[in-house]
Amino acid sequence: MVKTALEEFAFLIPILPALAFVITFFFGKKMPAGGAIFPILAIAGSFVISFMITLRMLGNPEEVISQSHSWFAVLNFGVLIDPLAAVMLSMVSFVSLLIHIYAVSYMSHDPGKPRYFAETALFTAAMLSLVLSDNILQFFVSWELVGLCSYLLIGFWFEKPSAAAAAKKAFLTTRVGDVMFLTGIIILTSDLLKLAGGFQDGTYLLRFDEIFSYIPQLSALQANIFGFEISHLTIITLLFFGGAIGKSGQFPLHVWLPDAMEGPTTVSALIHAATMVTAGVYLVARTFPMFIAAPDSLMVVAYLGGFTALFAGTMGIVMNDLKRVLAYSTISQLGYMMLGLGLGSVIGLEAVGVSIFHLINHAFFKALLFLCAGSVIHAVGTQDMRELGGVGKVMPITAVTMTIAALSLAGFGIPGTLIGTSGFFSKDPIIEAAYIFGEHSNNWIPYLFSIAAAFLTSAYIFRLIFMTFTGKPRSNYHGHESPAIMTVPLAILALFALVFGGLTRTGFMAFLEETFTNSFVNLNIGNLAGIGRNELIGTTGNEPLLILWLPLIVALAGLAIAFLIYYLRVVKLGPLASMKNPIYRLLYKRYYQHEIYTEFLSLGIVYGVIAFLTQVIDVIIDSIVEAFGIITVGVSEELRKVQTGVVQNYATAVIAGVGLLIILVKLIMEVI
Amino acid sequence: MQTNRLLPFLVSLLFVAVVVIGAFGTSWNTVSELPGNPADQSNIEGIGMLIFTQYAAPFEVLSVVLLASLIGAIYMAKGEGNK
Amino acid sequence: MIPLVFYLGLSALLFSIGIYGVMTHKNGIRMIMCIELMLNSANLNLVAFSSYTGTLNGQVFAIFSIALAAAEAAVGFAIFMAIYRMHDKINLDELKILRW
Amino acid sequence: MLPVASLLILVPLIFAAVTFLTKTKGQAAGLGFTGSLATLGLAIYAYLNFESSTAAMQFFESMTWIPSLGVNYSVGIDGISMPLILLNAIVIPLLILYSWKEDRESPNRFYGLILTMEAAVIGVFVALDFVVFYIFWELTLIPLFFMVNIWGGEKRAHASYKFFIYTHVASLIMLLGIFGLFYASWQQTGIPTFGIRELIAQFQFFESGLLKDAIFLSIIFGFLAKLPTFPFHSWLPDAYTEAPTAGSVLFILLKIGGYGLFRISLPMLPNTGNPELMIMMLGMLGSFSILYGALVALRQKDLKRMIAYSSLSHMGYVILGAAGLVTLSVSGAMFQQFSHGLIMSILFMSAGAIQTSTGTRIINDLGGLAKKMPKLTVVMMVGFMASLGLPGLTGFIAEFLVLAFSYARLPGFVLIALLVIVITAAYHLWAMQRAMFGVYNEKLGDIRDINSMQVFSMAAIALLVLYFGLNPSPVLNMMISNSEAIVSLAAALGV
Repeated sequence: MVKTALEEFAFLIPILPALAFVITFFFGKKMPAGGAIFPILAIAGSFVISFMITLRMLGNPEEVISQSHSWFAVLNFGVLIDPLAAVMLSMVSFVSLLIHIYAVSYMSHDPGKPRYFAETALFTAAMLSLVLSDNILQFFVSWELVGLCSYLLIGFWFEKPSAAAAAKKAFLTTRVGDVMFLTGIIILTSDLLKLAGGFQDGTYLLRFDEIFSYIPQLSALQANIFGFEISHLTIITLLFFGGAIGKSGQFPLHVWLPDAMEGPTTVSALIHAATMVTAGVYLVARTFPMFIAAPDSLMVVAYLGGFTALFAGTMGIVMNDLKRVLAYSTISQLGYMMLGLGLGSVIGLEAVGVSIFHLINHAFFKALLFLCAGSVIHAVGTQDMRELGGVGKVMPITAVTMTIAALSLAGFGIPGTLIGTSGFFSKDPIIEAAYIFGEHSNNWIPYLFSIAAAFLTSAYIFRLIFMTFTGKPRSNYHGHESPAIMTVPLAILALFALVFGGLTRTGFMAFLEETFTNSFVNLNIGNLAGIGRNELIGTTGNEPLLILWLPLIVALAGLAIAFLIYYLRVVKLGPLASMKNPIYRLLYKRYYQHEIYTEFLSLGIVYGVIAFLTQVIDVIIDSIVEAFGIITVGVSEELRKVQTGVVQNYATAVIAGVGLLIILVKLIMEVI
Repeated sequence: MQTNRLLPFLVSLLFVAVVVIGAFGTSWNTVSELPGNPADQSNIEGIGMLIFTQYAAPFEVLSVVLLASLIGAIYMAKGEGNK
Repeated sequence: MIPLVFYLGLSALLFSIGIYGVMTHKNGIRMIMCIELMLNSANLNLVAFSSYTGTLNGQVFAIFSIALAAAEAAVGFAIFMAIYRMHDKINLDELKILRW
Repeated sequence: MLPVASLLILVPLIFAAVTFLTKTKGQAAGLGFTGSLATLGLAIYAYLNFESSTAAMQFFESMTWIPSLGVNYSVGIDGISMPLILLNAIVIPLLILYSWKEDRESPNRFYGLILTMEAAVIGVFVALDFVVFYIFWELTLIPLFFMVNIWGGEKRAHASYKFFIYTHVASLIMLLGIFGLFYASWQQTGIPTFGIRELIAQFQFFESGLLKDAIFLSIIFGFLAKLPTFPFHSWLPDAYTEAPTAGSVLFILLKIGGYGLFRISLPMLPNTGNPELMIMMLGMLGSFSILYGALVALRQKDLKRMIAYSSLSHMGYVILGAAGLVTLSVSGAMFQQFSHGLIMSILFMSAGAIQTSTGTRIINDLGGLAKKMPKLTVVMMVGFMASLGLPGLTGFIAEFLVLAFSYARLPGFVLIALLVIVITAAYHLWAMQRAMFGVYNEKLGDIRDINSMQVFSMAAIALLVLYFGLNPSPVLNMMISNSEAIVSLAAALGV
């Protein structure tokens, strides 16, 4: 009985926050705290349903919830809750709930509260709908909606020109990825139609089970691009990954994420750390069977993920803005998740396990980091680390929770035991998998990326901690500890960041590996890997001791360096960290991305050259049309002068005409 | 406007050439002999008969036209100045 | 007997002279004279055809036409007198009040 | 059953005639509103009695008019025309509400012309005889011409003449094509007829491929210029920009070009001498219009002109979808017409409201309007988002259907259109950022938000955009059954 009841409530998970959006948007102004109570209650409801479904599914992972309804034409909308979706749903609704509670206090002085809560409620609804969609189109629809909410919330303080610009940049940059995603969907649709031989009654074209059942045929379709024979499946998956790159801030479409910090900090925590940016990872995990069956796709994912992890870390280490450091950290960690998925070409389905595990843990500790940063900003009023310092004394709870989050992010823990932060249990498997990958294919680049990034992670996050919380204040500020409504969510998240990983590590991954073998889809990942020419080998856990300890060692090294420079201040950076140093300048200027993307590509090439030329063409076309008019008028202007009004001229014309006409008639008669 | 006489001249020449060539190139269906009484060449009587019998109506109309034009001409030529 | 064509040729010549006059002269009186010439060339044709076909109808027409020419000339001269009184000239190409 | 098709023409026409005779603004607006409401009632009645699952002609009426030439007054409604009739019937009452509080000269003519326009456009949609079709087709020119010419902006005279002459010439070329069709069929069958369906059916039996191509091309030229499409669009930016707000919306509701494409050109296309070439031509025009409109819109300084070019860009989807010639792509193209009518109405109403409040439409002279005009900002945001193809709103459904299902036949052109999506987003958001967000431009003085009538009418359209974006089936289903009929014709010929 309980089972059926639960299933019937599954559709409520996204609907409740959507209703809250409507209520808060229209009536929030007249309610206390901007109507925050509706989103909180609604999301709490979603969380309860998701959590109960997850609990039940833990016992029986094969029984997934799947409901589909026709939407339009051959497309459908529906609910699919399998292990992957279940953990994501629980995490999203849980983190969202905490952040909403936190925001009641954080946003209390802002006149735009109703709008804020309405938009975050809409965001939560869209994100939940994304997670539980059972077809790629609904996935895309929700994907775009979360992008819209991200746009609206980054531009929440729209009177600030920088916020409006950042919102636009975020939307457009992710839009580039979205177009790739859409292109992938369109090619997929077209191929599926071809393979299925038209529309079949009773099946929904873009539902995941339908897509997965055509993987072998899709893989067999070959396209010829510039002389290379490429499988359609590879094209489609790479286009999907293009969408993921945009949404999850992977190189080279990561530029929007640091700018997105213009929004309220709670938004950064919710959207740009815990949930929306992980949608790209979720997309790759969701379509993992396609990726693993597509030759070379996972390779691209692994390389790009690993590179992003390192690349973002190098920029994170020189930023002076509290939130920007965290933003680069997010990009870097998302890179880890992508790397983890990419390693699926060797470790198979386990990749989904480790990657999503890291996603969940990251959500906890990164949301916590942002909320702590928000707490500091809320209390102190600045987010420039150079002006902070010594905040730990006035805000002890914030300092402690943030340190826990930092430890979790840097991945501190003792290998081989069950002692460790959450981040340790999810990040280390990824690094270890990269090692196995290197061992297997003799390609050590992903491993080197990941270990170097681990060092940088530790260095930048402890730089942040030391610069913010220790030492003496470097400016005049009046800090105070945040109220309980803010610190309680911090404490809860800190608890999760500390112990969630250790408590669930084995069960979690095993649970997730059931994602593709259940009542909805039943796939043999090994066969699919064979199609993609990927050779799967054993799992993690039996690496050399040094490899197990190396991540911890580099993390400690990072901590030590940060400690020496920013706590003890025994090492003076001096000329190293000045604009005279070209490397520092390169990093500080963020590899001149703004110059390349915004000024050169967008404004220069597209706006300045291409659009300008088109406008010139437009003027030419218009001139041609206008020329018809001008010529007609001009000719008439001349022709009307023939009507001189002088009778003699007419007479001349008449007589000449008669004469010529007679000759003409005569000639014609002759010819005939 | 003495300058512009060439064109009218050419046009007149063209016209006369066309008409004359046309007239000469046509075989006219004429009677071989001029009719009538060789002694009395006059045909006034015949014309008078025609005007007052067959063409009586046009003749009346013509008289009205003449009268009207006469009145009009006198009126216009007289002008308003000298009453 | 003189062939008909000669009458026609003469008439055409007269007509052309009339036309040439209409085309070249700007003076209204001269133009009316030239128009009379053209009318008379037509009369000549009428009479000629009348004689050579043996019917009198053409000659009747010629008489009518002469009468009408008189009326036309009377009206024409009257108009010119009116114009002359208004503008002090009867050079037709300089009268533009009805022109575009 | 009521003779709905005829009443849909007659009712607005009669109300228009009476409205012309009124003296005061209150009477004129009131009568205009009543008339459009009556039309809306009729349209809803027709919709409720409409059978969506068939492509057959419904509410069919026919009367002999000129027997010797085979001209009949015959009208009817099917799945191609029903959504467009609904679109007109819904938006026009809202348009009248929107302009309720505006003061202008000779309101009787203003509202009379709006109703005349409604009658003419619906007349085109229901006509089943080429003579009736052409009469209403040309009748649409008259209200629009006066709309621009009397109440337009600074360059209204130039814009109105340009629009009138350009589209009129195109219509004349179309008329030549119609005559060609008529005579060729008359010669072949010996029976004169101007019936649209009869002539299209006879078209396939014509022997000369050249003749078929000539007829097809001249007829479709009229439609393409009216739609409009690149490169026959140059009347559009001037006319849309110079027209008063109501005029711009009427231009948007003038969906007769696309309608003709589906009703007349597409069924003829498979029988032309070289259908593949025609499809390529249409696909190229479509994707180029999309690309071209977006790129030019990116550089516009005038908000209304930007919207006009974005309209051109959106119309490209109609042609691209039609050229796709698959059931769902053609339905998507039809849906794009419907969706475009709704979305662009919001955008032009917003631009009009901004101009009335601030006195300017130059984007860079605006700034921070969201602070002073929050209501407008919300509705405008919905319009902009729908226009840039955000899922959940109608624009996305149409674009997705067109792109996804045209891909099989025209992959290259679809890829071009896909690239444009980013540019489309760019110019919309950029305009939004500069005009609505940022610091309020104090030079604009103290401005007022839109009035409650305007809020109501714009919000109603925005809700429709949302509703049909979430649940397109009510209108999409009737389009699908008709597109199926069109496409099966093509499929039978192996195109």
